[in-house]
Amino acid sequence: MKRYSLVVLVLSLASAFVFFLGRAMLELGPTAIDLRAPVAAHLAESGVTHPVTAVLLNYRGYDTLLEIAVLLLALLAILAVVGEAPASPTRAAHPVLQALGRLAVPLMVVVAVYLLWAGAFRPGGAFQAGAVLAAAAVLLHLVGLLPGWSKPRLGLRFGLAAGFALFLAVAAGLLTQGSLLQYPPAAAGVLILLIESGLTVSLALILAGLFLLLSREAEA
Amino acid sequence: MTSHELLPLALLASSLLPGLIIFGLPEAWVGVRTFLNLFAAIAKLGLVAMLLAGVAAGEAYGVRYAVLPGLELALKVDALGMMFITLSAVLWLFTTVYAIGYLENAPHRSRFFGFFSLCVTATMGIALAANLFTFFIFYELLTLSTFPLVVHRGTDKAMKGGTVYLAYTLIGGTALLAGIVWLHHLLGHTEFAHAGIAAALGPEYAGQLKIIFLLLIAGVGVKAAIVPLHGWLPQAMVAPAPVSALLHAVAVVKAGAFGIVRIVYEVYGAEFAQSLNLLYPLALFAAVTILWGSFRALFQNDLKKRLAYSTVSQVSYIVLGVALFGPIGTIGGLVHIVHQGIMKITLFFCAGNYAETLGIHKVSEMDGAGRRMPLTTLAFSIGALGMMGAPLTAGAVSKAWLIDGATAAHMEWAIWVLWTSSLLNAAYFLPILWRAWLRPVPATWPEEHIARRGWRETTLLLLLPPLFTAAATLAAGTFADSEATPLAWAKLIAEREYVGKGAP
Amino acid sequence: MLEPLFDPLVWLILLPLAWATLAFVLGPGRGAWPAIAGLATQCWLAIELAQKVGAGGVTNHVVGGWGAPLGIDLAVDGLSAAMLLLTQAVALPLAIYARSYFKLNDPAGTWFWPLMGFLIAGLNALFVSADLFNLYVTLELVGLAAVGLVAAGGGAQQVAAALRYLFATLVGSGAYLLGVALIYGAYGTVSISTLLPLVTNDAPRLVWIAGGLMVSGLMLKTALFPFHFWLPPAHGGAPAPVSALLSALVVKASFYLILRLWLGPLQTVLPAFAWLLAMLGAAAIFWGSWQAIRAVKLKRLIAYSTVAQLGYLFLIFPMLAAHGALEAGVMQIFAHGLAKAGMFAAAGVLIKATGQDTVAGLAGSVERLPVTMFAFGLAGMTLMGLPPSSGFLAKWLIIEVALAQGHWIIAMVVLAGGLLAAVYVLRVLRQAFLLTPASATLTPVPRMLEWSAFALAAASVLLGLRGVELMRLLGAMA
Amino acid sequence: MTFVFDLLLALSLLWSAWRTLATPRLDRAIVLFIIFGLLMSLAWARLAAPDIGLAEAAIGAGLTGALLLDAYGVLLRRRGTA
Amino acid sequence: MSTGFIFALTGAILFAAGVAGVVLIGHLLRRILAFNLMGSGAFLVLVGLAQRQDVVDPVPQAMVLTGIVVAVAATALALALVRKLHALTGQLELPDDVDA
Repeated sequence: MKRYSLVVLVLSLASAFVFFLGRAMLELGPTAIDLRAPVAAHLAESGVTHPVTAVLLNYRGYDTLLEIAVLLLALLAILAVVGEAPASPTRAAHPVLQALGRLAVPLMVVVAVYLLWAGAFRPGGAFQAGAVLAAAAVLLHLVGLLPGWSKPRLGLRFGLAAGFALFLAVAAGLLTQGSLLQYPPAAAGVLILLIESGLTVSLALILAGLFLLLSREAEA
Repeated sequence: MTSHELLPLALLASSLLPGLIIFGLPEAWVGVRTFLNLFAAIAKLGLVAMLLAGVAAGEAYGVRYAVLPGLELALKVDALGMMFITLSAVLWLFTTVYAIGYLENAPHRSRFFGFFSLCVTATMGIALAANLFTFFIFYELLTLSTFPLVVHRGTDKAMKGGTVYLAYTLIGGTALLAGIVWLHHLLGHTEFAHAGIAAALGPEYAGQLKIIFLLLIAGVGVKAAIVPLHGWLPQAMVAPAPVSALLHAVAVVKAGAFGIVRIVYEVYGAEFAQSLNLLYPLALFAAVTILWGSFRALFQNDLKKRLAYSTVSQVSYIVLGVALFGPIGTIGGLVHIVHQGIMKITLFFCAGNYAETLGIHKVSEMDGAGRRMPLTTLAFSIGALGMMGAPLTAGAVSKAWLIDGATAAHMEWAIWVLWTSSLLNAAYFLPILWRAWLRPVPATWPEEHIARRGWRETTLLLLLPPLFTAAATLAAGTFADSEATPLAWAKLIAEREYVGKGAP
Repeated sequence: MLEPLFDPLVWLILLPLAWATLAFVLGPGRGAWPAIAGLATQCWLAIELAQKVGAGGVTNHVVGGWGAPLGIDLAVDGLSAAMLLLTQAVALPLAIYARSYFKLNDPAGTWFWPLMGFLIAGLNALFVSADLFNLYVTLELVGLAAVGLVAAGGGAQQVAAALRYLFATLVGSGAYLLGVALIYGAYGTVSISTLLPLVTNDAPRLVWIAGGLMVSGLMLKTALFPFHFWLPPAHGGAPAPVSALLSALVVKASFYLILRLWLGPLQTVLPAFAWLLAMLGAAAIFWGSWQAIRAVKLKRLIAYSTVAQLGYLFLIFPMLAAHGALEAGVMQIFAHGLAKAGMFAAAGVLIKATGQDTVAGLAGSVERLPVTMFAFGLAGMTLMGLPPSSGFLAKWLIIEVALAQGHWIIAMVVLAGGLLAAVYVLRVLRQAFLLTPASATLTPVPRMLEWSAFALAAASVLLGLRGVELMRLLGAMA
Repeated sequence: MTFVFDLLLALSLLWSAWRTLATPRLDRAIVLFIIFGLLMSLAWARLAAPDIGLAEAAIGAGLTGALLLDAYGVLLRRRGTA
Repeated sequence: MSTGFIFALTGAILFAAGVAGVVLIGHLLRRILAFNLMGSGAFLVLVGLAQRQDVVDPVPQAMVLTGIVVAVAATALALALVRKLHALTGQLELPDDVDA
C-alpha cells in the first residue's frame, strides 16, 4: 500500500513537472545571445571547418579536456572496483566467425581513420573514430581473438593515458600563447589533428577497456 | 611589543607552555616534570608580584588581538583581576606541591599535570579578560580542560561525574554565549568598563537587557553553583583531591563568581543593574543558595561531598556581597573570594590527606583521626572554624563586612541568612571536629597507606600545603586591617568600581 | 609573455591532472610522492592566488583566448580563492596520511592516488569555472572520482554504498544539466558573466524551473536533509582518508555551486527558496545530530555529524543579502572541512589500532593513543563550536547576523545544534577515557598517521585565531 | 509531413522508453533500450545533428548496449551455476 | 510546432520518466537504464530547445557530445559496481543500509 502511494506520488509529481515545464518552454521568446554568428565568424581561425568540431576542440576545448579526464577516470574507477581477476580464457568461436572478424577489423580501422580525418570538415571526429576502433576490439574479443584484460600493464596504461596526456600537454604548452588552449590560428588545424589522433587511440583503448575489463570476470 | 603588553601574555604563557611541554613528557621523567611544574608556578608568582606592584601604582597593562573584524581578544590587568590572579597563582603553587605528593606512583601523571596547567591558564585568562568575548573563550576552555581531570580515574563513576559536569557547564556556556552575542549585537562591543557599558543603551532596551542579564548570570551561575544550577559540584567530587582542592573549591567556582562580579560591575554597572531591579532577585537567589547548600551539607556522610555542599553555600556569599548594592557589601563579597579560597582549599587538602593516609572518605570514619594526624586535623579545624566565621579567622572578616553591607543596603533579612548559615556551618563541621579530636582511635583504619614516621603523620608534600594555607587563614583574619591584605586590596577595588561615589 | 605561463589559477587544475595521469601510468599503489609534491606545490599556488585576489579583486583566465560567451572563462574571486585554499590545505595532510594508511597492500589503495588526483583536479576546476556547462563536467569529474574512491577494493557494504552514492550524484547532476539546458534555451548562453545582466526579475518562468532544478540537484549532491540518505553509508563505509576527503571537500563543492548561483546569475530567482533551504538545514542539524547520538559505529557517527554540520550552511540563505552571512557560511565550510578531515583521520587511526569500528571499542584509547584522541577532541571542539576554534567563530557570525536580521529562530537552532554536537562528540570522548579493558589488543600504527590527523584538527582550532585574513579575502568579491 | 514524422518518432521514443522501464523481462528491456538508442540517433538526425547521431549510435546504443547485454549474460550464467 | 520543440518536449517527458524510474525501481540494471533515459531527455531538451526555430546551433550539439561520453562513462562505472555487488551478494537490489 505504501509502495502504491509512492508510485502515485512520484508519477503525479513527474506529470506536473512535465506540464509546467512544457508550458514554460512554450512561453519562450527569442534568446538574447546567439552564438551561431561568433561560431561562424571565427571558424577560419579555428583550424577546422566543421562548426561542431570547432566548438568541441577549440572554442570549448576545455570542456573536452575535462571530459576525457572523466572517461579515463571512469576506467580507473572500474579498475579500482573490480580489482585483480584472472583474464577470462578466450573461447574460440566458429572458424567462419573468426575469419569474418579478421576481415571486418581492418575495414573498421579504415573507417575509423576516415572518420578521424573527416572530423575537421564534416560530421565525425575522434569520438566516433575511437568508438569504431573500440567496436573492432570488442568484435575481436567476441570471436576469441583478443583476450579480456586482467591487469593493464605499463604499455597499456601508457596507451590509455597517452591521448589525455597529449591533450593536457598541448593545452599547457599553449599557455605561451597567452592562455590555456589558445591555438595560434596558423597551427590550429595541425594541433587539433594531433590531439584528435592521440585521442582516437586512447579513446578506443578506454572504450574497449570498459568492455574488456568488465567482461573478463564473466567466467570467474 | 611593550612590556605592558607582554606581561599579561607572559602570565598566560607561564602555565600554558609548561603544560604543553608536560603533555609530551614520558611518564617516567618525574624529575623533569616536577622541576617544570615548580619552576612554572614560581615564575608565575614572580610575574604576579610585578603586576601587583604595577597595578597598585596605577599602571595599565593590556593587549588586544582581532580574531574577526570588530571582534577582539583583549586582555587587561586591573585590581579586580589581580585579586583572582594572585589567589589562583599562590594556590597553584601549593596545589602543585600537594599534587606531586598525592600522585606519587599514580598513572598518567603527564596527562594530569598537562591539563592542570591548562586549567590554570584558563583561570588566568578569565581574570585577565577585558571583554565578555574573551571571558567566554577562557571560560569554555576551563570547562574543557577540567573534564579530563574530573574523569582522570577512568572509572564508570568518574565518567558519570564528568558527564554531569559537562552537561551543566556546556548548557550554561550556551546561555552565556547567547547573552554575549545578543549584547554584542546591541552594543557593538562587550568591553568591561568601570560603572558598566549597558547603560549606554536607551531605556527602550530595558526589557532586552533584563533577558540578557538572566542569560549571562545563568551562564556563569552554573560554575558559581547557584541553586538550582549547582547539581554538578557534588558529582564532580569523584576527581582526585588536588583537582577538588584547586578547581572545585577555587578556580572553577570562583570563575563563575568572578564572572558575576564582572557582569554586575563592569558590564551593567552596579547602579544601572540596581535601576533595572536586577540586584534584588540576584540577592534572593544567593540567599537561597547559601541556606540550601548548608542544609544539604548536614546530611552528607561523604567528607568531600559535605565540603562540596559547603562550597555551594560559601560561594554565594560572594554573590550576595555583589548583590548588596553599595561598596561595603562589595568589599565583603570580594574579600570572600580570597578568604573562601584559602579556607576551602585547606579543608580539601586535609580531606585528601585523610583519604591518602588512612583511607578515610566518610565522616563516620573520622573517629580519632585527630590523634593519628594532629597537624592535618589542626589545619582542618582552622579551616572549619573559618567557615563558621569564628573570630581571628579570615571568615570572620568576610562575614563582618557582609553584615555591615546588608545593613547599609537596608536588607536586614540578609543578616539573618548569614547567621543561619553560620549556625548550619557549625552544625555540620563541629561533629567532624568532635569525632576527630575526642572520639577514641579505632582498632584499624579503613585502609592505611602511609605509615607514621616520627612527627610526620603523612608525607611532607601532603602535610605542608594545608599547614601553610591554614596559617594564611589565620593571618588574613588577624591582620585584616593592615596593608597588603586581601581586605586592603578589596577596598582598593571597591574604590575603583564605585568611582566618585564616595568609597568608605 | 611569461606571465600567463605561470598563472596559478590554471596550474591548480593542470597540476593535479598531470600527477593523476602520472600516478595511473606508474601503476597500482604507486604515485604517492608525485601526489604529495604536486599538492605541496598546489598549496603554494593557492596561497599565491589568494594573495593576488586579495590585492586585486577578481582574477580571470580566458581559456582559448575567445572569451565568454563563445569560449569558457575561468574566474577567481575571494570565495573561489578561499575554497581553493581550503581544498589544497586539507588535501596535502590527507595525502601524507594516506601514504601511511595504504602502505600494506591495501586493495583500497591500489588506485587511490590517480583517483585522488582527478578528484582534486575536479574540485579545483569547479571552484574556478565561470561557465554553467563546464561546471557540469567538473561536477561529474568530482562525483565519479568520489564514487570510485568509496567503492575501491571494498566489500559488499562499500559497493552498495557506492552505488547509492552514484545514483544520487548522477540524478543530482542530471537535474543540474537539465537546468543548464533550460538556461541555454532561454538566453542562448551558459557563461555566468554574460548571464548576470540578462537574468532579471521578470525572467521567464522557465528560468525559475531551471533554478529549482539546479538547486535541487545540488542539494541532493550536498546531502541536505532529506536527501542525506546516501551520505552516511558512503562516508561511513569508505577508507578513512577517503571519508575525510569526501566529508571535508566533496559535499562542499556542490554547496559552493549553490552559493555561486545564488550570488551570481540566479540572484533574482533563487532567494524565493531561501526559507525552504533554511528549514531543511535546521532539520538536518537535528536529524543528523540525533542519528549521530544513536550511531553504533564510530565512522557512521562522524558521517551523521557531517549531515548535521552541513545543515548550518543552509541556515545562511535567508540572510545572504545582509553583510556577514556569506562570511559566516565560509567560516563554517572551513571549520567543518578541517575538523572533519581531522576527525575522520583520527577515526582511521583508532580503527586501525583497535581493529574495530565501534564507539564501544574505544575504551582506553586516551591511554593508548593520546595524540589521536587529542586530535579527535580538538576536532570535536570545532564541531561543537567551542572557543577559540573556527567553529566557534562560524557560530558566532551566524548568530550575530541572525540577530541583526531579527531571525531569532536561526540563532536558537545554531545554539541547540552546538549542544547536540557536544552530546555525540562527548559520547566518543567519554568512552575513550574509560580504563582499558583487559582483553583489548592494540596494533601499532605509524606515527605519521597520528600526527597528520592532529595537524588537521589543530588547524581547525587555530584558524579561530586567524579569522581576519579569511574575512579580508572574502571581501574581494565580484 | 515532417511534422507527422517528428511526432511519430517522438511517440516511438516515448513508447520504447516506457517499455524499457515497464517490460517484465530484463533481456527485452535491454533490447528495447538499444532500440531506443537507435531511435535517438534518428531524432538527432532530424535535429540536424549528425555528429550526435553517429556518437549515439556508436556509443549510446552500441557500447552501452553491449555492456548491458554482457552484464545480463553474466548474471544469467551465474544464476545457472548457482 | 517545430521539430526542435517537439523533441524538447519529448526530452522533458523522458527526463521525468527517467527520474521516476530511478526513484521507483529497485532493480539495479533497470535503474541504470532509467538513468540513461533521463540523460537522453536532458540532451534532447538542450539541443531541441536551442533549435526551437529549427536553426542549427553547433554549441549545444558539442555539449551533448560531451554529455554522451560522460553518460557512458557513468554507465560503465555503474555496471561495474552492479556486477561486483552481484558477485559478492548475489543480489541485484541495494541491501538495506544498517549501522551495526
